[in-house]
Amino acid sequence: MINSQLPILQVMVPLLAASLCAILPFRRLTWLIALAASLAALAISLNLLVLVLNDGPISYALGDWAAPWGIEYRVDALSAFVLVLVSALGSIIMVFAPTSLAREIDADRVFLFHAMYLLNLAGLLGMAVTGDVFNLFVFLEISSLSSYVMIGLGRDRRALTAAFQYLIMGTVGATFYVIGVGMMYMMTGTLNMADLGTRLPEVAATRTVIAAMAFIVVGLGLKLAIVPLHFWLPNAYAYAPTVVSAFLAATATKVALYALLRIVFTVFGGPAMIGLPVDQILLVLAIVAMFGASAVAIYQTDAKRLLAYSSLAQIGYMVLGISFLSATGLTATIIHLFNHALMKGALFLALGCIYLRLGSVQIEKMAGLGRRMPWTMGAFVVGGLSLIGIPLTVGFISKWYLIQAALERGWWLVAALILLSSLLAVIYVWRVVEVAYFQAPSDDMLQLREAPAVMVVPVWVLAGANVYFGVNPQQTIRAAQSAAAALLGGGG
Amino acid sequence: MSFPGLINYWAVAALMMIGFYAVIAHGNLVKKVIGLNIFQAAMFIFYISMAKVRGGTAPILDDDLSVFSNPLPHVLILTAIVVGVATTALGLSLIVRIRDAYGSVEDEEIRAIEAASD
Amino acid sequence: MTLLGFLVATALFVVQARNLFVSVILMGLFSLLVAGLFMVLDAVDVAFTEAAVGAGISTVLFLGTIALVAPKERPVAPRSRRQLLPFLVVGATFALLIFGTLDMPLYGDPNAPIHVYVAPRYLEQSATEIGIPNVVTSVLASYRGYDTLGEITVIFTAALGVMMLIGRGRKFPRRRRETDEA
Amino acid sequence: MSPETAIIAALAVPALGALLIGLAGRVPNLREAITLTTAAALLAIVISLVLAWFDGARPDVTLLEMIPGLSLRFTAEPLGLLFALVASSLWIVNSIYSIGYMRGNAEHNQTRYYIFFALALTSTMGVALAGNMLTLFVFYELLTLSTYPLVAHHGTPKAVRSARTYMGVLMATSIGLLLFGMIWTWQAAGTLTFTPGGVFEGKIYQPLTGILLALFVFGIGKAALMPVHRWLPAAMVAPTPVSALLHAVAVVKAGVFAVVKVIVYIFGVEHLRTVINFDWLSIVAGFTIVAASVVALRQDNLKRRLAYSTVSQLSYVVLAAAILVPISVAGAALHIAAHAVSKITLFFAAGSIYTAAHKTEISQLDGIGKRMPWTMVAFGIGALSIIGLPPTIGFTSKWLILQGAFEAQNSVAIGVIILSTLLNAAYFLPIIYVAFFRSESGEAAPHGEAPWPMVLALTATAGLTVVLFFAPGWPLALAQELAGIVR
Amino acid sequence: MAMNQHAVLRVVTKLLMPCILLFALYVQFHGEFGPGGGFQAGVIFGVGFVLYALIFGVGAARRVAPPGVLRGVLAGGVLLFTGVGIAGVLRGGSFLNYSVLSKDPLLGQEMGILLIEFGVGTTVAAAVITLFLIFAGQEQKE
Repeated sequence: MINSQLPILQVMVPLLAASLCAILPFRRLTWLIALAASLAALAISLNLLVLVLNDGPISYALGDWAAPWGIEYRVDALSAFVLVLVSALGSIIMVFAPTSLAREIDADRVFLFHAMYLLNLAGLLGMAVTGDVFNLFVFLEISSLSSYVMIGLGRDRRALTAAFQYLIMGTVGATFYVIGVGMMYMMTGTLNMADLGTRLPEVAATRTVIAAMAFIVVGLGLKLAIVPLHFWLPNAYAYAPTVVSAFLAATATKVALYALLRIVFTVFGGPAMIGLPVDQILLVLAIVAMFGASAVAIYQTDAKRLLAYSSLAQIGYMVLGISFLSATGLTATIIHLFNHALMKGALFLALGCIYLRLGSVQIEKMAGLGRRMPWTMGAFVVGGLSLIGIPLTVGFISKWYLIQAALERGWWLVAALILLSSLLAVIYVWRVVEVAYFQAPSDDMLQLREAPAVMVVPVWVLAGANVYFGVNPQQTIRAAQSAAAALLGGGG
Repeated sequence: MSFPGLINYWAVAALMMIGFYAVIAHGNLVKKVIGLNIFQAAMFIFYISMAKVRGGTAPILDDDLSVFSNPLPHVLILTAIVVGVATTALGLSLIVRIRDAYGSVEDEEIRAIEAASD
Repeated sequence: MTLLGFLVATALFVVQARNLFVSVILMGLFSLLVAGLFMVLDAVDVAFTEAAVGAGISTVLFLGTIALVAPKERPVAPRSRRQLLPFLVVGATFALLIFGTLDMPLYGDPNAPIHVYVAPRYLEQSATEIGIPNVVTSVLASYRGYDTLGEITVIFTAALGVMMLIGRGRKFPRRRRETDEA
Repeated sequence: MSPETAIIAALAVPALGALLIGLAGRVPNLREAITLTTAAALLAIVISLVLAWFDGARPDVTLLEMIPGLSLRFTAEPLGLLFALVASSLWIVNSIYSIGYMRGNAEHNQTRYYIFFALALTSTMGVALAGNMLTLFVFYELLTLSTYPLVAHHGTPKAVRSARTYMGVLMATSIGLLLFGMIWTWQAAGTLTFTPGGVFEGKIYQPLTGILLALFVFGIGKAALMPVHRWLPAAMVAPTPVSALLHAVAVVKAGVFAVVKVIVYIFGVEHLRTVINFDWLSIVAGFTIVAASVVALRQDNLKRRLAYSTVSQLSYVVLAAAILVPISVAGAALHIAAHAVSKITLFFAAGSIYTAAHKTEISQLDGIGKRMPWTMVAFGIGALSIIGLPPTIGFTSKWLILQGAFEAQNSVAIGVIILSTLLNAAYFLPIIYVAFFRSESGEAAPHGEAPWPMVLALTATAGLTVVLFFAPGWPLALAQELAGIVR
Repeated sequence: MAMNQHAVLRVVTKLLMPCILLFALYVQFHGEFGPGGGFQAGVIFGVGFVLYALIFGVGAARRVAPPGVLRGVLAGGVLLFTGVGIAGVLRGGSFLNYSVLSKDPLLGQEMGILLIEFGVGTTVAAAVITLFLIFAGQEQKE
């Protein structure tokens, strides 16, 4: 019986835990609750993934109202994959959180922070599991509102403006999304994704549906920070508490991407159906992101901002994968979605350790850190190598598939551009490495110690995952391939 | 033929754009949130207009009536209104904090302060 | 539909008013007008909510905020480049919206897809399935009850968020003075 | 030990060594003992592998599947064994030398140095024993990464800058071109396994082969074909033992090794013979040989002169492979070994001079032969070998290449080899001349030979250079086996 | 807030409060038949409290509803809602299936709706009060 209830538990467990955390003003206790809830969510999602891979998609009718009338939860390979990703990172980061938060957030707010974190988690999981376009909006807002708050908690006052900017952009994006949903609903009378997928083709050629698609793509693009819509991201990531940066970078954009994939492929049946050159637009935007953002990243003096811009570039890779409109391309996107979460998770958490000890993440202040905090910097290097795409790390696998997808389409130039842009990653990663390892530390750094084990271990779990899934990526690839197949196969 | 029946959608579109313009062009943060509210309100109207059935009444069942407006958009918009006000509340509290931190709620002034302190 | 025209006019005033206080009060009026419009459009529940929320809570919140921050808006700097981009973005969005409306079912058309698919079941079956006359409530609370759960979660999130950001006992020093002198 | 285990051990032993070195970092004597033991163990393993191969064993180890259809796969074949043999035997000598050098110069961060040295050897073994292109690429990149800290070792702005060039060029070429070529190959041929005779038979449009080959040849930046040779002189900021083993043996040989490997096992010599527009590779290689020699002629810094000499000599291997006849391919393989032993001798000598006399420029070397006779005699032997004169192994390999060039009637190759031999003589003989026949300039502080481990090491390699001429043994046998495969 | 000195206002408020709260309850439980429901009721209830705060001062209001209690009520609504959902699960249905709450599906539906609407009302009222107290509380600091 419990198996059949898994989809709803996936969201309800963190939600209930969040309510509990709000009531109980105790730091350790709420942390335990949050950790337990995240781990439970992870267990549930793993279970779901296994079920889905073995037996096909799971559908769960909320309130037992059948699909187009009630809200449906639908778990297929792709959503299960995203669920696992989100809850796994959520758990790891939660292990890491207490020490880092102690430094970055007022102690009497921490229990509320745990509640927020869980709400965000619930929102993201809800987005990934739902089969209803409007329900997706509701959960999108849950996760957005909580992330605005969490960003706003950053120590630097710029965190406030960053959060506000994100709030404005995020709300505009969500509203665009709802407008698009309204137009789709208008033409079909239904809000269920699968149902839309079957009913939209009849009205595909109408201008309303074209506009709907445009609004939805732009709206989710804002959340996803596709390049011309990215302005909120660098500041938000740079000034948020590190735990939040890590969590958002690793999960929030990924779920937005998931939503985009879901809508574009499951609901619209692929961009081609509409007859808009969406793929070509995405291609151009992706390439601009890959190069522009990487180039900007090179000139950052703050390591967190550097990573934020790098995220933009990496999002470019994912979008690029979509624009190939092929199974391999989508596989590449999904693989990179997973892999990038691992990389950025590890990198941001490593910065969290550094911030804890150093009180700053300015690159110039990190001179000689390689000797003072060997484990942390070691993990940073592993994450950085993965970002570059060195073999034996996950980044290599992503790149491999991406290039293969480009070559399959015969787009030699694009393939070459992918490689070129990853060279930019070499530059910005190496700036940090050089400073940390080959510059003499300043005197006040001599007392620095390695971060405590509760932080270093999660960092290394992620760094290790970068290597593990880079050496042994079959599971990822298999899951991604079946997810891509499900997307292209329509309803999935 | 079809045009008269679309005019109100166009008015909604115009309304949306007034709000949207305020969001992106005005430098005052409070004004941005106001703009956001107008933008969203217009989106509400869009949904509610599509729910209307000519000659229908409110979707509260009654034996005397047979034509009702579509209840589903109403429900959606109820949710959306609530989400909207939640966003507004958060946005405003951020503004209060920004005012504390910078002494201004004007985009450009904040930028100037930022540039000066770097 | 004069109401709509009136709305547009009010919205323009709201946006143009330099005095934020005026803006906010007009905003309340705007919300009331919207609520009125919803009444006309048979959406009584929504009208009720909009009146309570838009004209009530939002207005109070806005007033609370502008009491704390400057009540006047600085004039928008007449720099042409800054003005051009918003116009372009808004213009493009507007064009897309209008483009999108062209194939829409006509206003009030009872044969529009939304009136013939999914929704009729609510109207026809809710009496026997749920047993309460207000279909909006039955959809809200039962058929799509899950959305409502999400909705109160949103409120919950927002309330907690406001508590975290500006609740009592926050230890953030008032940095305004420093920066003013610096 | 079964040959399969031996392959795994060849990878694992140096990696384990690195770990132990790290743990023993506090106790220098123990640390060095571990280094030496590891090196000896590695050599023993490689020798057992070679013996097994001659006995007919054809080990093939598949570790894990990285991408469906593509695994980390290791095999033993003549070329790889030859490379592994050279690298592992020279590692022992080099370790002895390192101990003298690092202690003699009181270098900092010695533990890091030994760790990454051992890691570099792991990577080298991975390259040598790779069973497919992916595996080769993986270890090729690891080699870049593990040698980077060695190049940047001093941490001075100059060292960091040079290391940046090093990293930049090698990464840019390998990611930008090699990876591209590799994925293209995978796309076209559906396999990256090293197969005698190549994988492309009838699978690719002919003119594209040339482009693809260019991607590989220039993508393998470690082969230092012009214009991607710049990293090599830059890498000379590293401590001399690093230059000696890595930038005369492991890294650059990994480069040319990979080129030969690609030509033989991916494209297939026979297949390339049918490609019409293939001459460019000989021309580029020939140009590199001559141009680098000319540049070498003008360097006053000894290590830089040696570096450009290396650039030039590497292209011999590429040129030899590009001649596309079995005997020249054998020459290419043998030249890898020949150049390794001779160039390491030269670098050892340069390091000795630096340690004993703190001299780095050729113009300072007047009369140094009298103070450091062992060193300079060894230098002379190394130089003879590079020039290609008997009785050194350099003569043997050059002879094979030349023979191949005549067989193929490749006039470009013949001309280049003759011209460059003259140039080689022109840039080495003066050094020997001033060292022995000029009298010392006055102000130099008196000094003697370098520390004994260094002298021991350079004598050993110089001796090896000569011994191999008389008894080429395994290297020649393996090279001939390779020629047999090519045919 | 100087209004707490006005005797008239105080008395009127005291008289008005029950009416407002009663109206809120009416809206709360009448939602099935006419417009209204938990959300609107919550807002009205909250507004009633806001009136109280305006007249008797934010300090007094905060004593009636300290943050800890408010948080409890906020979360309580969500918990009630999810609790009803889970009750459905425990009785063999899906999440939020009210029909299984009682032997008679119709009765079950009504019970379920009543309960969740109450949950909505609770959270909303608490949220309105929270927001007001916090925003008004800011003013006092200035």
